[in-house]
Amino acid sequence: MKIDWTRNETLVALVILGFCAAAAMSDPGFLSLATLTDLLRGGIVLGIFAVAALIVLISGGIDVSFTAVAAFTMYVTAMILNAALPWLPWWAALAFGMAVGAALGAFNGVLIAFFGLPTLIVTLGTMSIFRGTMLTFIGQKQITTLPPGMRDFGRMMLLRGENSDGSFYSLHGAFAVTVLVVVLTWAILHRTMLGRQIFAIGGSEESARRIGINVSRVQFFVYIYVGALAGLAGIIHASMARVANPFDLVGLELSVIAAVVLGGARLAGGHGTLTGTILGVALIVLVRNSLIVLGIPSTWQSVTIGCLILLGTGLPAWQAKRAAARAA
Amino acid sequence: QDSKKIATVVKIAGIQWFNRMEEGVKQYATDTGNDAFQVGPAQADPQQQAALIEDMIAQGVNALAVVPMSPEALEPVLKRAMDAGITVITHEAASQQNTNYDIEAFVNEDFGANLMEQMATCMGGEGEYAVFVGSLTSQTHNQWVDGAIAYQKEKYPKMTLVGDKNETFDDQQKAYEKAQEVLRAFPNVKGLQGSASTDVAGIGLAVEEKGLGDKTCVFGTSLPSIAGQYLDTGAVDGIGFWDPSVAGYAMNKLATMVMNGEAVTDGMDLGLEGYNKVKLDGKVIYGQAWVNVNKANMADYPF
Amino acid sequence: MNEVPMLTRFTASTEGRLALIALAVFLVMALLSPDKFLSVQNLTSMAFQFPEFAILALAMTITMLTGGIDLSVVGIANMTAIVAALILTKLTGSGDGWAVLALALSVSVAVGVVAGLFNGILIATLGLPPILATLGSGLIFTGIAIAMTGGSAVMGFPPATAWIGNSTVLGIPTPLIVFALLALGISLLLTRTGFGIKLRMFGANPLAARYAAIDIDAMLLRVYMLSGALAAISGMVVMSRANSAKADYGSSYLLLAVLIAVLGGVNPYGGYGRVIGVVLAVLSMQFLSSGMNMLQVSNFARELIWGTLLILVMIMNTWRAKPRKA
Amino acid sequence: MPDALVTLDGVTKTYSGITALDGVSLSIAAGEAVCLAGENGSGKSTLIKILAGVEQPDRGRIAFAGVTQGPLNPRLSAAAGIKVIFQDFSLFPNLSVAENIAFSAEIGAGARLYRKARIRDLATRTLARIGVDIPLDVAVETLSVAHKQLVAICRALATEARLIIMDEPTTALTEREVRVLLGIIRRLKADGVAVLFVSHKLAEVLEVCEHVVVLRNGEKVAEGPATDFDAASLTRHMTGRDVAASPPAPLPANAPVLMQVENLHKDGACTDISFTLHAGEVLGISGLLGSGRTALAKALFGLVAPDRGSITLNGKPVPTGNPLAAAEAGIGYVPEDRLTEGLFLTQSILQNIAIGRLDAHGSTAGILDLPALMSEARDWLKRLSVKTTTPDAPVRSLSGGNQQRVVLARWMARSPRVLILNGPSVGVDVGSKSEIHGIIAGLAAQGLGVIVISDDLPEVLATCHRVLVMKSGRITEDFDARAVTETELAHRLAS
Ligand SMILES: Nc1ncnc2c1ncn2[C@@H]1O[C@H](COP(=O)(O)OP(=O)(O)OP(=O)(O)O)[C@@H](O)[C@H]1O
Ligand SMILES: Nc1ncnc2c1ncn2[C@@H]1O[C@H](COP(=O)(O)OP(=O)(O)OP(=O)(O)O)[C@@H](O)[C@H]1O
Ligand SMILES: [Mg+2]
Ligand SMILES: [Mg+2]
Repeated sequence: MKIDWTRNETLVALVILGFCAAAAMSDPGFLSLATLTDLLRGGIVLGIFAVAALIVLISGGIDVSFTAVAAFTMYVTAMILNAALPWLPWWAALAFGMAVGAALGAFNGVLIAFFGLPTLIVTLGTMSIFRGTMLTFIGQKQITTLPPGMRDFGRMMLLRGENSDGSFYSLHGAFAVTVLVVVLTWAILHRTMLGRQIFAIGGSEESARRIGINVSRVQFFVYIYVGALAGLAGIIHASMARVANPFDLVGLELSVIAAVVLGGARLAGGHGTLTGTILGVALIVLVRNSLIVLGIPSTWQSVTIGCLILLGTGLPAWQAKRAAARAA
Repeated sequence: QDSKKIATVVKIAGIQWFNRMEEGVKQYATDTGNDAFQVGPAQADPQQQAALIEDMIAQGVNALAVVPMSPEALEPVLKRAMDAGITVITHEAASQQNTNYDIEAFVNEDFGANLMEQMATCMGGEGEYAVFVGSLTSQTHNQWVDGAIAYQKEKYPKMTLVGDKNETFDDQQKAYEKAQEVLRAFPNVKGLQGSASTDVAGIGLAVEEKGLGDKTCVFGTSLPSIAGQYLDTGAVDGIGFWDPSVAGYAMNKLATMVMNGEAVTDGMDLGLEGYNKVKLDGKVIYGQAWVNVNKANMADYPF
Repeated sequence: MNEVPMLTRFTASTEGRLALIALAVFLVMALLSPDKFLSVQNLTSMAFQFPEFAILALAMTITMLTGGIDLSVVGIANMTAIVAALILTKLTGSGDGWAVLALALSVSVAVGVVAGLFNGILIATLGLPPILATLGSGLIFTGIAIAMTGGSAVMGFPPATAWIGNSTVLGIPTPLIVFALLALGISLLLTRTGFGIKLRMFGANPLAARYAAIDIDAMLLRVYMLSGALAAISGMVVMSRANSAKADYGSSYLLLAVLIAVLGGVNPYGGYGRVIGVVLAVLSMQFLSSGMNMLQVSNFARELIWGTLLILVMIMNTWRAKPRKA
Repeated sequence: MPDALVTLDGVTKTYSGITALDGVSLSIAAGEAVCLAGENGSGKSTLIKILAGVEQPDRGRIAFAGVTQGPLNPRLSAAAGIKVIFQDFSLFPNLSVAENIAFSAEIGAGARLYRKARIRDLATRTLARIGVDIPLDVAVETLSVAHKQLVAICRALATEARLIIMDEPTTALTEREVRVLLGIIRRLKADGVAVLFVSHKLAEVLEVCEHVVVLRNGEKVAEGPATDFDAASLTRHMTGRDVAASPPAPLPANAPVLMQVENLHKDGACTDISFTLHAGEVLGISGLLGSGRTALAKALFGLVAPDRGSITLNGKPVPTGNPLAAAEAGIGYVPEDRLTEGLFLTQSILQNIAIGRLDAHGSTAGILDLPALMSEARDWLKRLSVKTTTPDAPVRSLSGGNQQRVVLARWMARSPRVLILNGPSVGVDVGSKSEIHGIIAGLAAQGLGVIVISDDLPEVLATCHRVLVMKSGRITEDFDARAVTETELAHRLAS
């Protein structure tokens, strides 16, 4: 296979490799199964969020409310299940969360698809609305006793093993959910006309309308799907953290979007790949979880993350600019 | 005497810690008939807290009981409050200038040393340990940790601190990730000390998942409602805290005393647990109000 | 007979409707607690409160007009404030320190400009998407602020420092005057200078701007430098009002600045936006926020109301204009 | 007419005060090719958008096969067999050529799954039908305007259609491709498909259409069999006057050299280009699709950095690869794709013109004299007869031809010394076209050097003193325009 040096994916992969090399050099123990499982676990929730953000970006929109949807969903779900449906098994709890998330997504969808409001503004507003509603009317206290379904899910492992020093490494069951989400989304985007229509409206909404694509319906689907994914991520987050804290998650949205754009999706819409998204998430997770190994003092950690974001986006951007100058 | 309007302004609204404080404030209002209430900004930002205090001044409260997010940032606005004749009491801000009295549950360095003492005992007086702070900009967190480190250097020379102060941004998930990494980067680490109330919960989860509950000693500031499940399983060995509701009550009580012109003296009794014989040092009042909680006695503290 | 068309014309513009909203919020708050809300005390207090984030909203506005965004403003504000604070504490001699203050102010604005230049280079020269460039650089600036101080606050300024944030001139709060001058200046810049027109045109169609031989790179550099300078000024106001500087001050202002700009009718994709709209949005926010604090409404409810307001305004805007969305 | 395929009856459409269509009635029978003629802004595109269901008429009745329709939308129209090639193509820049071609077909067929093989197959067949070769997997945004237009045509041809509407489908095409398209239209007619054809190239209109409808200011002013019209009468109906084409005034023999281009080279685009341009000269550059004309123009204007070579203007070297320096030196460039490269669509008409004058315009302490600037821009609107009621409206609301004039006005307002026009009359009606040609002649008379890039041969002959022909990035011929006839020129281009 020929390597395309101008693609974001390639450059981000390079940055990842370089980073791993540096980490391995500074601590040979870095290259271990335990590191891998820790990193994979770190990518579970972020990965689902990123897939959600990717779809919206492809459709030509931007969504900053998905973290609020996730927080709302996990909190309300934990509360309802505790109060009324404690017997629900884990998979039903996940489904319940997806339904709540989808309902919130539908709210975004109505405003965007049927009122025709700009996506950034709508989601900026609904972010405040979802969070404000939850904290004003539903509750602020974190829930440490999760419903049994979520508790079971929180302890579910795909893989478990013992390190040489007697400690355990394990891969959380939720990782399978993330993989499933990626595969399902790939199938939607690349194997259904619905997916192609998402790309089409991202490319040109007016053209899409003119050839008879029901733009509102496609957008509506996008925001419901994204809501469902966000809800799912929320439940997974709470289950894995064993606590539903209504103050969690919100604030993460820009980093997630950064990861997706890092992976080559364009803010203007119509472009983006799942491979790139996964690489972008991988880079962010890797950086966030390897600064101690690299021995970077706490005071310089945010500078390091900032530099890596700039490097990760700067290289492809600069490449693209040079390529454009060459072709023009 | 007529009822006074006392606003308790906390760092941030809604979190467990200050919800508990609000119980004390409300209790005080019921006990005394004063109009005592609690407010707090929606975001953890010193500027939001300052704005909130401005609004309280404009509204004409008689006294302010403030738990500053960042004491320095509030100096000007608290000065304005005092200039307007409002009584100001602060908490967790021993360095505050513009205040009538600052009331501390304890000396921060001592509290940190107390946690260290427990951790050192648990570790057998030797081995590697790591420390966590909610943020590098938090004065109290840094004082606890610095007090702990100083105590260790003096009393337990065989223990070594590994890594830097780990910053968790008051986020349990971040604390979890940092703990995971610390456990990987320093496989021999035995002690972990947290500062933010969510720190030990995150650390506890990481420790539990790695099956290291018996091999590590995790201590830190937290509340039973946050760290309880990890105390149960032994992933967290002990927590220390002071009861925010008592602190809230104490601030309001002190405010009323100042307004009524009652004398505040060294060794006086505020009639509250932990504040029975307070130490007065300039404008700062110190109690001995810390509580150490472990699996055995956690049921006594249902908050 | 005559008022109706006047009113319709007024409400036909985004800014007109915003003015009505600001007025409505003011009236409602005044009615709900007339003695407190309308007190001189409260009105002055509000005028002290909003300039610091309103200036950030101005910075956000000019970058949004080009279709960009500046997520590093709070980072710049704190970094420059710490630089100024270090100057103020280290160089302070005898006297009340006016000379040192002037030095600190100029250095900090210069640092803000350099930070903005850094953003501009990333965006214009290297071609990074603004949202990522400034997200990254914002982390770097905040990080530098932490590294310079180890995270603790810098304080102990000469008395003159209080002038920017805590004093009044002819009874008008100084921060308000600073903001008013800046708003006026930016408004002139945007509507009456070639720079302002180019910047908006670039926001509308960057490719056409290139074909129209607009000096895009120089323009973007200047936009982000200006944004950096504004952030630095906001940092000075915060520093003065807090009488200290620290790496985490004003962390909630970033989202607030974005929200205000958007509520003020600025198109985040570039090409449209007016300073008057932003000013009206700032006022609505402040009235709402102070009013609700008087009524002791939970601060989370305020968030809910902001969100609702934003969406209602948008629905009104599109509903009236109604040409298919751009 | 018993069962016309499509009937419009008294259709009226206004846009915020502008009456774009005023009680237009029209019917199209199966297998018939109807031409819609009219000046810029006469309402042609509006009529098409209404038929396509993109816009709703204010009044009037639309019937398909005698059945009156309710409110239309793009899906209903498409289902009724109406396929449109829009003036702005309406393609998806991010999707592949194959997908663009097959998309409407798949949507129409109600497909749920994305079947790549089927889509490629359909695209291959359709491209083969018009005899062009475009790689199936490249994104449309990387294509030249001409290729985009071909893709748009293919998209309309890809499905079973009963009426194909073509809104200026040949603007970016070369003679050869136009031939092929006209051939296809003939075949479509033979298959019973109706065609509604809009073009400003009257010759091709009269060649394929049997019925002509002329619009002026949104009203139908003439209608009849094509045989009743010739180019002159059609022009008269459209404009209400006679338009005469006159060749350019001869260039004075002693005209000084204005611009000298030497060995300008860009790998893969243009090869060692050298030529001179005299003051007052109009130089035509013609060539087939992809011959490198646009690349050359961009290199001259600094949008492309050449690998080597030099440009001198009035004896002074012009830095290459920098549009600012080029504009500063007095070179202007009117790009070929006005929608993406030329206009700030959401901004006002006046600002679109004024943007060219910002730096030149006087200012006190950086503050512009806005009223003066705007009245200058207003002047240009008048001088180029841009048809608009409110100059403060967004330029988007103008018709295609009027938009082109706005771009022209912007550059003319800068009083350049060399003006490069890439397709100066693309999508411009005969009346305005001759006016634009008049403007070009006027510019030359003032001593400007004008470079006209065009493959509209009558245009080249009507405006240029000298013609360069490009082939695969090289200048292959250089001759006096007055020495050749149109057929000769066509021959030289093609050979
Ligand atoms: N969206 C719109 N908003 C306002 N006015 C419009 C809009 N679209 C078209 N118009 C106006 O309607 C009239 C008819 O425009 P139309 O595009 O149909 O002209 P046309 O005959 O296709 O011209 P051309 O040959 O230049 O393409 C013009 O005056 C134009 O300015
Ligand atoms: N900067 C460049 N580098 C390499 N190849 C280029 C460059 N610019 C254009 N080309 C190639 O050079 C050839 C000429 O392209 P150009 O667009 O100039 O043709 P054209 O004759 O202007 O066509 P059109 O009729 O579409 O305007 C094309 O094959 C194109 O792909
Ligand atoms: Mg048209
Ligand atoms: Mg070309």
